Amino acid sequence: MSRVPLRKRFRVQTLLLVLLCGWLLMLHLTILLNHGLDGLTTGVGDTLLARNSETASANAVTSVVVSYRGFDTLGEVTVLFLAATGVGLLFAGGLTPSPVPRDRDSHPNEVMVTGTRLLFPTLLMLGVYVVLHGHLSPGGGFQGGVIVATAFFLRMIADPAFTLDHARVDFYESLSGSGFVLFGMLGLVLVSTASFLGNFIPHPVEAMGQLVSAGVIPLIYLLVGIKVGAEVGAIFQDMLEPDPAPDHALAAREL
Amino acid sequence: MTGLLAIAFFAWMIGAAIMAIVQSDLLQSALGLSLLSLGAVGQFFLLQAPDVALTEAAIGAAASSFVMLMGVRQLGRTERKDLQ
Amino acid sequence: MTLHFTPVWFIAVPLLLAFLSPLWVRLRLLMPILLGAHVALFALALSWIPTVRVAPLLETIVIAPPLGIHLHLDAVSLLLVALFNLAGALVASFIWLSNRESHPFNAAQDRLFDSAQDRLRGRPAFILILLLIAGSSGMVLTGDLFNLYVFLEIAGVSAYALTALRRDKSALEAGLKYLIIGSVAAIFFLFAIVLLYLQTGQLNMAALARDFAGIPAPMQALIGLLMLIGLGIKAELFPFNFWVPDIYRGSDPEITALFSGVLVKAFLFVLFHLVFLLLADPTVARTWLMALGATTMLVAEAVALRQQDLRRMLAYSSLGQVGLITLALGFASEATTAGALFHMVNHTLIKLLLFLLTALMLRRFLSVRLANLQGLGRAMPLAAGLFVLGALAVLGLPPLSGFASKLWILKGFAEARVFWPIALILLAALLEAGYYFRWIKVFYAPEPPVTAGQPEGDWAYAPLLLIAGLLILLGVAPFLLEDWFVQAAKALLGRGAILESVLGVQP
Amino acid sequence: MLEFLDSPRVLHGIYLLGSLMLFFIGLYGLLAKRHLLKIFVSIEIMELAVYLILIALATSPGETAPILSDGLLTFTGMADPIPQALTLTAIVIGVAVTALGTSMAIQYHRLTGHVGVDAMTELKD
Repeated sequence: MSRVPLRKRFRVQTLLLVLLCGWLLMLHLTILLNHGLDGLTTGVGDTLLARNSETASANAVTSVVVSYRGFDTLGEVTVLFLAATGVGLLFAGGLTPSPVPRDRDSHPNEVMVTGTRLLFPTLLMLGVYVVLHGHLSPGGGFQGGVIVATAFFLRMIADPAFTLDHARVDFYESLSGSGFVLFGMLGLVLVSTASFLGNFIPHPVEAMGQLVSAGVIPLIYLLVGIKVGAEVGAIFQDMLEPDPAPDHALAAREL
Repeated sequence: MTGLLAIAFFAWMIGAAIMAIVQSDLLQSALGLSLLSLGAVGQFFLLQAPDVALTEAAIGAAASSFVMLMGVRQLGRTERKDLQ
Repeated sequence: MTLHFTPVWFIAVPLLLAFLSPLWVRLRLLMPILLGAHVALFALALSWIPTVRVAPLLETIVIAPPLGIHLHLDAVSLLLVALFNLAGALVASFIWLSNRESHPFNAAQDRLFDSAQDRLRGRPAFILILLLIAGSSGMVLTGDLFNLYVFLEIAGVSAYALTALRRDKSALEAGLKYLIIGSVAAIFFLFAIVLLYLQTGQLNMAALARDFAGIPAPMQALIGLLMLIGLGIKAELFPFNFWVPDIYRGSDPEITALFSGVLVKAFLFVLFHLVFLLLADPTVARTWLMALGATTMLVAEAVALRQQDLRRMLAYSSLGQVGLITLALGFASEATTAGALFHMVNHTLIKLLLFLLTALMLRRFLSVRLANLQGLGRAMPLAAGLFVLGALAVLGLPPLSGFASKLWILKGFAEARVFWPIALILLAALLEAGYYFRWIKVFYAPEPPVTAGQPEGDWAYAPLLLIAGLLILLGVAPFLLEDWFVQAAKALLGRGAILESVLGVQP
Repeated sequence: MLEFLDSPRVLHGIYLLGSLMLFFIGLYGLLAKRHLLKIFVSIEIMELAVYLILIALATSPGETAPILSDGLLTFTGMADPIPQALTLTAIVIGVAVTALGTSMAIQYHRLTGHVGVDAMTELKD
């Protein structure tokens, strides 16, 4: 064993792994090609599609995401919220989140700054548009929220003095998150729907395709958009922020 | 036509995936991952899933690449730093 | 406008409280809210026992079951939700009380809540603990497979972040390992869900149970295998559990108590719920699951014999009990299932007790290695006494509750005239006795103790004494809950009843 | 000439083959690579492959996106919206987990200077 050079052992290991993965691939492929190809004949999806006009949302994916499977979406923003909490926890420096001035290796160049100045409002508008039209066209809270967060991220890169106020981000996050749950509970306590996340605002089918339609769906998607934007923005900011002072010394020693 | 496009996209994606795994320069690896995500965006459009395509573009290609780049910035570009 | 009490509260209330956490930070109410939420939900669960006894409670979310998501509250999920919230309340009260300066009658306590060093009392820990319990409750309650995946991730992500809470070398290492292995498990589970959806077009678990028999056999095997890998990793079954001791060693013992007491129980339940639901005849998987359980149990107990760190030893002991529960549940008879559920409750209480004691010891001795804990019996007599009590309860000595639950399991096997598990369980108990007494012997060694940390306030023992009281009560009077456990076992095994209540058809 | 490629079975076969290859490339990376970022990359590739299988096999050729727009007035002949909704959820969850993992890796690297799982022996006895 020890006679074999290290490099050679690596080769053998790699080869074995490739063979293992290839064999597993063949196994899966055989089973799936023989039994999994025919696809769906009927499923809950078709039934939901047929019933979709009940929600008066022109985008069937949105009505599934926000209404029929809205509980999943609530869980999903919770996972994002947990991840943002975890990232914040990992990067929180010292006792207070002190606004240490950022020490960049290089200053952003002129092209970048000008480009961002142009891009920032455009991206912001695009994000808001995508969020608000979630029930009419592709897109919605998640996509729009991330676009907005990306806009702020570019701004942060281009302008070192620009930071998001942690307290304010927390405020938006908390407001939109609890708003989502409260909307759900409102659906539960109102007699007309009596179901968690029920669509309690009137949503006539005739209005389908208009901006104000589909009842509670665009409102929830707006909350999701704010929440996702705040969370992803917080993650970006936390990851971009400089090392807290004590870690600096450690990192320098090891590099 | 769809079939041909699908095959082309898959060739692109598999190339990107192999690049992401095999490259020992982590920056290239992160690039491979975003190329893979772009290929997936194309596939999702082809599969009549514009919502998913948009999500993949915003989250898979943009956000996840940023996260990876931050990681590369902090962890250094070379893969075999303390592995040997 | 009416105020419904529905199973949704078990998930919606913690979510709302977690989202509103900046408000609680400002009002300095984090710990009271954390404790209060779990106590209130525990009380809510108890108040439901009479209702659920009559019929399971179905809560539809937006659209009726086969199409949408629903929550399914029957005897067994009620039992587990109550258990999880009880565990949450106990750990929360321990965290709150275990600092000397901050017992509830000290006015100076509020100052401490702002301190970031006090990590278990900060806002992140509040959110993560609250949602860990909520995610576990959601996994137990939900009747939809993809929703189960979402809750699995909620519980998982909180667990990863909680593991790394201390932010030092070992905590981060444990957190990274947990995150990687957990995500891989989640991918396999998701793959299984995808294949199930592609084959049947259903996501509701009852509808899947109805249609599962129609899937071609090789596909069934593939789906089952993927699911077993995914859930086996999460439920810490052999050979997927090599990572567990590292995680338990690296994170804070208070958090580990929750992993061992809540998270593993939720995954075990999910695994067996799916097995009993999808397979029309659970005996086809009986041999495999029992073999898995027996191997997990024996390997873990054998390895535990030579552990030098208390946390690793308890981790292996926990794995051994998980194996025992798997063995009993895998047999799928009503008597062993009831015993296994009883043992789940016991094991949660015992491991909470032992891990919280470990937390106290760690703070006092700054290390929980075998060599450093000599003379603990003199420095912390109450802690050592409670540890002995916990160890005896694990072994299953009368009059402690471990005796009652192991007896139920053994009786269940004996009635079915299957004797090899009995021999294995007794062998495992023997091994357990070996390593627990090794530690107890050290605690009462004549050498003077070397303590370096702070002595604890007496208030920290309040929740521990409560647990000890519960262990004795359940051991002396298991008949108090016997009816509930039998009902729960019936509910877990009662595939037909679930199908009928969800889909309205006779299977 | 290449019309046969567009028949449902062949198209599904192409997608299945491609996605499974991606999945096992990811699995190979997971097993073979020791660098933390490489492991996260591998996990993302595997996730992506699973999403592709779900969407590709649930959609038949000829179906349109499940959105009403000009010319389309009823929800018929459309792709199944459920897999798309599930994928949306799963993508967001996947990125959340990756972000958390990368942050942990960064912190771990700051504290220890290590970047690989091989160096993780702190917790062994």
